Amino acid sequence: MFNVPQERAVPFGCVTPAPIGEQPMMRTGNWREFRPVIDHEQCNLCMNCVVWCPDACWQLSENEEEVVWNSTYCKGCLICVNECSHDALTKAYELDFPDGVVRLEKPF
Amino acid sequence: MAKEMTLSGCAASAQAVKMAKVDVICSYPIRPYTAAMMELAKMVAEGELDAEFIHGEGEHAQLSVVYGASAAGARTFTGSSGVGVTYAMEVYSPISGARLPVQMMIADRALDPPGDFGSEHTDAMSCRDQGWIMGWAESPQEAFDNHLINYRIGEDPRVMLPQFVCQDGYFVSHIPGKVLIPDQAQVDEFLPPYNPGKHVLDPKQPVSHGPQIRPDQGAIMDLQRAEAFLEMPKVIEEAVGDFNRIFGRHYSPFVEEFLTDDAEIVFFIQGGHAATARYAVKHLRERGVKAGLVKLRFVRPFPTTQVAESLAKFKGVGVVETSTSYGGSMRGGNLLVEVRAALYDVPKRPLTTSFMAGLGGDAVTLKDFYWMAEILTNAVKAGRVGKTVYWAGLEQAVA
Amino acid sequence: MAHVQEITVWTRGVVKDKEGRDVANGIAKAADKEGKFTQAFDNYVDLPDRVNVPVRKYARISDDDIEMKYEYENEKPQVVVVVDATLVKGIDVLRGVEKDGVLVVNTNRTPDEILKFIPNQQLLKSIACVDADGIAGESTVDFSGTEGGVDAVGLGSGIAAPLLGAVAKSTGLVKLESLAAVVKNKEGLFKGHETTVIKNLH
Amino acid sequence: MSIPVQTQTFPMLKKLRNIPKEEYYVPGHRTCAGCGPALQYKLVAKAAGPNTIFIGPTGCMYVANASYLCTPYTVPWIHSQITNGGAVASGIEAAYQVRIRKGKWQGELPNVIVMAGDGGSVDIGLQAMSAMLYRGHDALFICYDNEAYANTGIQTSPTTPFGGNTTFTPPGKLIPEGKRLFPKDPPQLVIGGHPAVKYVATASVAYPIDLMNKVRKALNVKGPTFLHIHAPCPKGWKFTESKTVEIARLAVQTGMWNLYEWVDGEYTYQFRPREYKPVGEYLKHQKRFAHLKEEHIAKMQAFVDAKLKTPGVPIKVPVPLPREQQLS
Repeated sequence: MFNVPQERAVPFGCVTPAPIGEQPMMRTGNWREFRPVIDHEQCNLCMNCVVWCPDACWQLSENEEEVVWNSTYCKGCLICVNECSHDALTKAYELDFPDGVVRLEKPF
Repeated sequence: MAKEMTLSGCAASAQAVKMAKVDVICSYPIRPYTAAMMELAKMVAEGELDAEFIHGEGEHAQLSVVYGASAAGARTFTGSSGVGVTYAMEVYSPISGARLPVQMMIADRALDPPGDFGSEHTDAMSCRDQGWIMGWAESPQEAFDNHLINYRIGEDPRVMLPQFVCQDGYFVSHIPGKVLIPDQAQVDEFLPPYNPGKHVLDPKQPVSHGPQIRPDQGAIMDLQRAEAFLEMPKVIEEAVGDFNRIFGRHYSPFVEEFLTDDAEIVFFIQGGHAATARYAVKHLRERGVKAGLVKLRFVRPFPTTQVAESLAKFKGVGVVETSTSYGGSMRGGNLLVEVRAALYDVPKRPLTTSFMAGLGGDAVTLKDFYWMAEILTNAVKAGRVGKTVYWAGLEQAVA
Repeated sequence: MAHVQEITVWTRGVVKDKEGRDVANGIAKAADKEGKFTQAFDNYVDLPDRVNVPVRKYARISDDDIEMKYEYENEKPQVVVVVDATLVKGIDVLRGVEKDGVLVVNTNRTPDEILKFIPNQQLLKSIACVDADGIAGESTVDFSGTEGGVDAVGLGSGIAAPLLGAVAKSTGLVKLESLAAVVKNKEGLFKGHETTVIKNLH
Repeated sequence: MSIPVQTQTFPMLKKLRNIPKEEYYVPGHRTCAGCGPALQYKLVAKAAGPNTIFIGPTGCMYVANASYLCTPYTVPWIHSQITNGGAVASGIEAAYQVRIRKGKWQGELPNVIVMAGDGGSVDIGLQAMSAMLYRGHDALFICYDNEAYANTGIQTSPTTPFGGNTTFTPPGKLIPEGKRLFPKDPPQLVIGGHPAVKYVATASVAYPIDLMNKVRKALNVKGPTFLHIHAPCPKGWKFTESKTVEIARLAVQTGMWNLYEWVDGEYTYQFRPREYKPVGEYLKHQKRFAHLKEEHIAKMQAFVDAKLKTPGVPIKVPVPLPREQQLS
């Protein structure tokens, strides 16, 4: 009877399925002005970056040998750089990297 | 075996809620609905009803507790009166928007100021646009029945909406009447266990309840509820049909007519004062006045078609308002607004006016109805109504 | 209905929020001085802003009443101002531009370096780069002008001033003198105007 | 027939390397870069695990996390009004008690956690929070404290410190200090009058193992528990977003925030420095205090000094009454 455009649709009762692993409807990698860059040689796996990232963008790798950065969601707050216990992290200007483009149509 | 008990409206409500096997109840005291919770508290204390009985810290909390409990898969019950009903206002729309079929009993009470414990429908009527089902009972029996009927309608997967099950404070809530209590097996046949479906809060199938939307999606949330109300008449007819069959009753789903066969003037009314109106109609007929009565059973969804079909048959309709709408288009209550709107597309409309009666808990007596009938009769004679609202007991009977 | 010039300003929440608002307000106020009908406002759906989140500010200029004044977004901007250059990696800043658009970017890099990140540059008539950070130093963080409040700090005391200078030079939307009448940091405004590097694309 | 309700028991965490890898508050939310409340949310969710239901009263942790029809919670989550987090949690807990008892749901009682801001817990949410704690629901009420109504654009709340510049307490000629009142004390409000509560603790995002263990201890208690978590807000406190943890640490080091546990009447303290830094060390990073004069900072230092004599216990030295302050 009614014609609801797809982009305006709301699920029944505004109840949505929970995300799995990440929330792809809210990619936040495009928030960054600076990104953290890791020197794996310097890293002693103190885990400060892992525990203190509000966006869970640092994770220990599967084999537990290094920490891995999530460029799709990192907002560039640089808490990790500030808290790194071994100076393994440095900040770098985003435009110096051709990668990590999260070009969205809308900001969300 | 069904048994007959003499119960107040409050006690009858409690019996119905017990037989609906509710899981979570949230109470807060305010007169005159309190006794319903007193009864339920006794049942829980005696082990007759296995439910969580939570002492809410206020009406706002009552509605919040049942909101959470219903989202977590429980059948729920709460209730209130007067300013308690309006204190909980914030939570009504979140409940209907989340499509949680909680049930709330309202035993009406006038709103402050000052403190007035008499019955008036303004408390509930102020909340009529919050996406809840709403209707009144005339007697303890009808109150008992309405609780079961409303759970069935509200929990129907085509509906999934909360319900205000209303009764007049004191008149219905406090004065005992005969109530037929059915067998539990009959209730179980009529009312299946609550199935919250896929949107229940459950760690085994996680969902997010109520994330924010953009302004352009707000209309869609509204449309969802509006569509449920469009579907609802069908569900109500089915539920009332099943109820009549299983319990041997004769309810009309939306509007009940009394002595209307050749009636020229009718009272249009909802709630407890319909009981007195019936006697008034009988006595008016004894005096040769062709009077009748049309009782509204649901004000939300408003049965537009049924009201129009029913009222179009008469010459004069007097809407008995038991609530206020200060400054409204009819200068009285809201019911005449609805009635006139329902009649707008009828080719031959009856004359309509309204009577403010029973405000603040004022009794509405036979004399009051005779006075209303005189105004209606005069109006029919004159072919016009003098004004859209008359205040019962406070004005001379001139058309 | 008279043609409405739409100007979209892309900025980052909190850290450059006021600066972005100042750009939109500066354009509108200056155009107002020139007798135009104007409007400037935050993109409501982006609020509340969060640190670093991409947000939009809008300005509209017309020779007559703006009949679209209650529409949420600028659907077809002709001028786009990017207050933080890194936004070009994250957002299609030219969304809605039909043709002959002007892109103004706060950066110390050259137009060609920025264009590397603009895949739909055929929509542009020109791109203008100005080192607003270098000229004005720190961005002002202040909430007094948010949510419809009245700004208590003053318009254009930070990087908005040189950016507005770049807008005047590259677009012709408003005159530099009109901007000078509304912007606090006039030196920054003029320096921005003077040092803006424009590249015409066709 | 009534089925007994089983609850979960969590082991304590010892090292950062041993904390669970699984995230239940996943990347993809619209909180500020460097958001303290988001950081504590991640840690709380990690500590609580999958059998958890979160209640999110309105505030930043509703609006920023659940923007535009998506959320970062992999466990069930429900929005509540800012007013009623405690009441909605009560209903959920009660529903699970009765559904498990009646055999309608199988499993250990889920962790029911209210994640309320300072407004949603000790201001407009106080009534619902107090009632939940009083009635003895098996639920954890967390007040993540960012010391203001941040979502609406930084307005004062009862936990905004004296001297805080918010958009409702702007410093001006007549009121140079901005906020004139000293803050409410949330854990003391809870401890002071809720006999069912056996565990209350304060925590800070700067001490993550301590924070997660306090979450687990609270969840291991059968009955209502309360955590007060310090969560710096880069937007509202106006500091560089990389300093969220540093600021939180400085709060503990200056005595502006005290870490303690209250277990059935007994206090224990954590990370008490042998020597406290002056409060100025904490204030100087935050532009919300940039307008303060020396006399204001001295007033704040006196408040902290008094508090530190008996951390956790309501402060004994009289705080000037609001009206007296206005007269001065």
